[in-house]
Amino acid sequence: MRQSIIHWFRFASPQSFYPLAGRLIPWFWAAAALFAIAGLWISFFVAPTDAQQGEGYRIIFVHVPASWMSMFIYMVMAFWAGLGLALNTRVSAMMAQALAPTGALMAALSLWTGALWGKPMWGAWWVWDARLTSELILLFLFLGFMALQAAIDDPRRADKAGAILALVGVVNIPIIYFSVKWWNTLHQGSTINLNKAPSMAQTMLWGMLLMALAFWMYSIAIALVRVRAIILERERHTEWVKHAVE
Amino acid sequence: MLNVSGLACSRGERRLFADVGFSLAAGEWLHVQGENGSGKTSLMRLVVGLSPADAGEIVWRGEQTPSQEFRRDLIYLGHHAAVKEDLTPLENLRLAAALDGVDLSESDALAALIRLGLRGREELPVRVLSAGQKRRVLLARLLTRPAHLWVLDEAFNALDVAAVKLLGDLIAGHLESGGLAILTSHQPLPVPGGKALVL
Amino acid sequence: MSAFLATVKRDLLLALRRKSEVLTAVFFFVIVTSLFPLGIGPEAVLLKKIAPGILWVAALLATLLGLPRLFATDHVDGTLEQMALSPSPLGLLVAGKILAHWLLCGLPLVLLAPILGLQFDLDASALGILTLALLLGTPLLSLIGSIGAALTLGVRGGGVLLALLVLPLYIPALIFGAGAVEAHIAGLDASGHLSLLAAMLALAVFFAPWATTAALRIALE
Amino acid sequence: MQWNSVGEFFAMGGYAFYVWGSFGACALLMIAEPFLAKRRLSEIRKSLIRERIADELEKQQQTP
Repeated sequence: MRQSIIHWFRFASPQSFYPLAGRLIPWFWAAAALFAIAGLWISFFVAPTDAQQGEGYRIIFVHVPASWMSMFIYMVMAFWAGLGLALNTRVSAMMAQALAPTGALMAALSLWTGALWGKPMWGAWWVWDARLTSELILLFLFLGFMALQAAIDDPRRADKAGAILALVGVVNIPIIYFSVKWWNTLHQGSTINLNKAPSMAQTMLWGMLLMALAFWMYSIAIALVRVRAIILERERHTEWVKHAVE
Repeated sequence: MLNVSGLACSRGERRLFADVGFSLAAGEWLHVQGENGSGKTSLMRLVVGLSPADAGEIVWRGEQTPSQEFRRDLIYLGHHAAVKEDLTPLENLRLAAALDGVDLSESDALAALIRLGLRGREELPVRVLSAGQKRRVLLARLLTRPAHLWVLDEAFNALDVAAVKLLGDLIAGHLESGGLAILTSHQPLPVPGGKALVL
Repeated sequence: MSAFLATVKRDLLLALRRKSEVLTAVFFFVIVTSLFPLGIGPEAVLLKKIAPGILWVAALLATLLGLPRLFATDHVDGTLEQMALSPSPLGLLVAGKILAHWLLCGLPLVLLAPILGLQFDLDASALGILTLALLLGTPLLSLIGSIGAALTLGVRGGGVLLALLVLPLYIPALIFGAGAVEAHIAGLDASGHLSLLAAMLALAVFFAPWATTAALRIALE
Repeated sequence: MQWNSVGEFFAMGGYAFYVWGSFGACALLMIAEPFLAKRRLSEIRKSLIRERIADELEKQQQTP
């Protein structure tokens, strides 16, 4: 037991994580590409036309995975940030920093695709639907996290402050979500719900699942690329970095 | 009583110092010397527990710091004025004591201010006082708050000859009664004895 | 406990010496709520409908106005450093400062709200619900805001950043606070909203001072 | 397979703008982001290599 703990902590040092990440990245890119090809095949050629919404419903094959990933990335980001705060492991804080832009991207994509879905279905680019509103707030939380980290010069202080913000955000996300949902039902908003709109056929579920996996693998790969850059930037004056680049 | 070992500190990417250690027993004081930017203030902030050290440990009465007990025994006066400009010296002193959970009577506070040569300025807002007088208001806390360890960063700056002598006497008296002190300065200090630590 | 009360006393005394800073937030609240009818028109039905939202958004922004100063002045003159090294737990002192902030920036809004509500043709019972909702909600705003104030302490462009960090977290308070009054006007029971607001307040009373303290210690490093 | 021709596929039953707007934005951003991240990585690498060359040049000049 003791041995394995030490084993894992070894990868928590930037020096050993940097080459490990480098070896893993191609695999995640490959997985992302494979899942994306399979997912796109199902979304365009296998999944049948929806009786009510015609071909427009195919947007869910990117909208839903982007929404899922944006929420999931916030959780993962908060987890790494919290771990960095509790155990003072440098790589976990860098991981949180590397995830934030991708999370913001996913939230933005979710909003964009949501708007493009909403226009033909509801006749408006934006409706104050509970999910879309929560997603907008989530985007603000990502932007706040990034802005706070960017505004603090000392990277260690930036990590810790960001971690507290991420943890406060995690406590608040469910409260925000339920409050927005409650507000939405109270004000009798849209009755069409984005996620369960078409009678969820088995093939659609598969398509969504494969696309979600593709987005997931993509997020891991891009976060690893970014964390490698962050490691080099922050550790540039250490001896090992000087030998790490040939 | 105070044992410091293996202390290391870096600011950003620059290593300020590494493997700094010293120990102080009752009645001893440490003179931390060094050029500008050598890390004197950083060392002080590490010792009192404001900043975390990269490595090393600070043990007070056999226990790791920072702890509530350590803070009870500690007075730290840094570069800042650490007084509220809108309050009078008397209010400053009494409120600072109340925040520390110390009950300070008005007469005791007045006595401390008079000892520091602030007679007649007790009721003026601190903002109208001179830099040296503001410093004296802060130094009055050394009299009103019982503490074993005094950590004074550049405490002799901005003081006139009389005040330098007064502070020297205060520190000497504190050491005689078994207290400890850590002082920084790049000039000789009017306090006898003392260990030296050059950064 | 005495250290807690001493902090409250200290911050109130300091505010008394600098009255203009406290009055700014109150004036802001009064002026913003009075501007809306001028911008929208004096239609009583419409004003009554949007009153809860406007009063709550104005209260939210007025609270935000005082937040950057919550720790900044103590940080600049070094008294915050002394608090962090005080034998009293920093969390207790922070809680005292938050309470003082609410007494100065929150309570005046609660007391003024019924008067300003008259401008929007709210009846007596609606005004009562509005006041009650603000009484539960404004401490929540101070508590959540203190976390943001501590995180942005001494940071470049702190004021704007503070708004970006804090406003998304204020949304539940806004929804339930304004919702309580709206529900009451619509003839529904407002107690659900109010109890949820109270539950969030209870949660924040426990966690916010703790998070603020952690953020302050980081800012002082 | 519900498409009879390539044109029909691209028309998306009249929803072409919305469907391709969504998928296109995703594709565009998810190609741009790795590109930007890779550039960040290669920039810091270049700067590190430059520094090492400077170190070596400095050493050469000191020991002629």
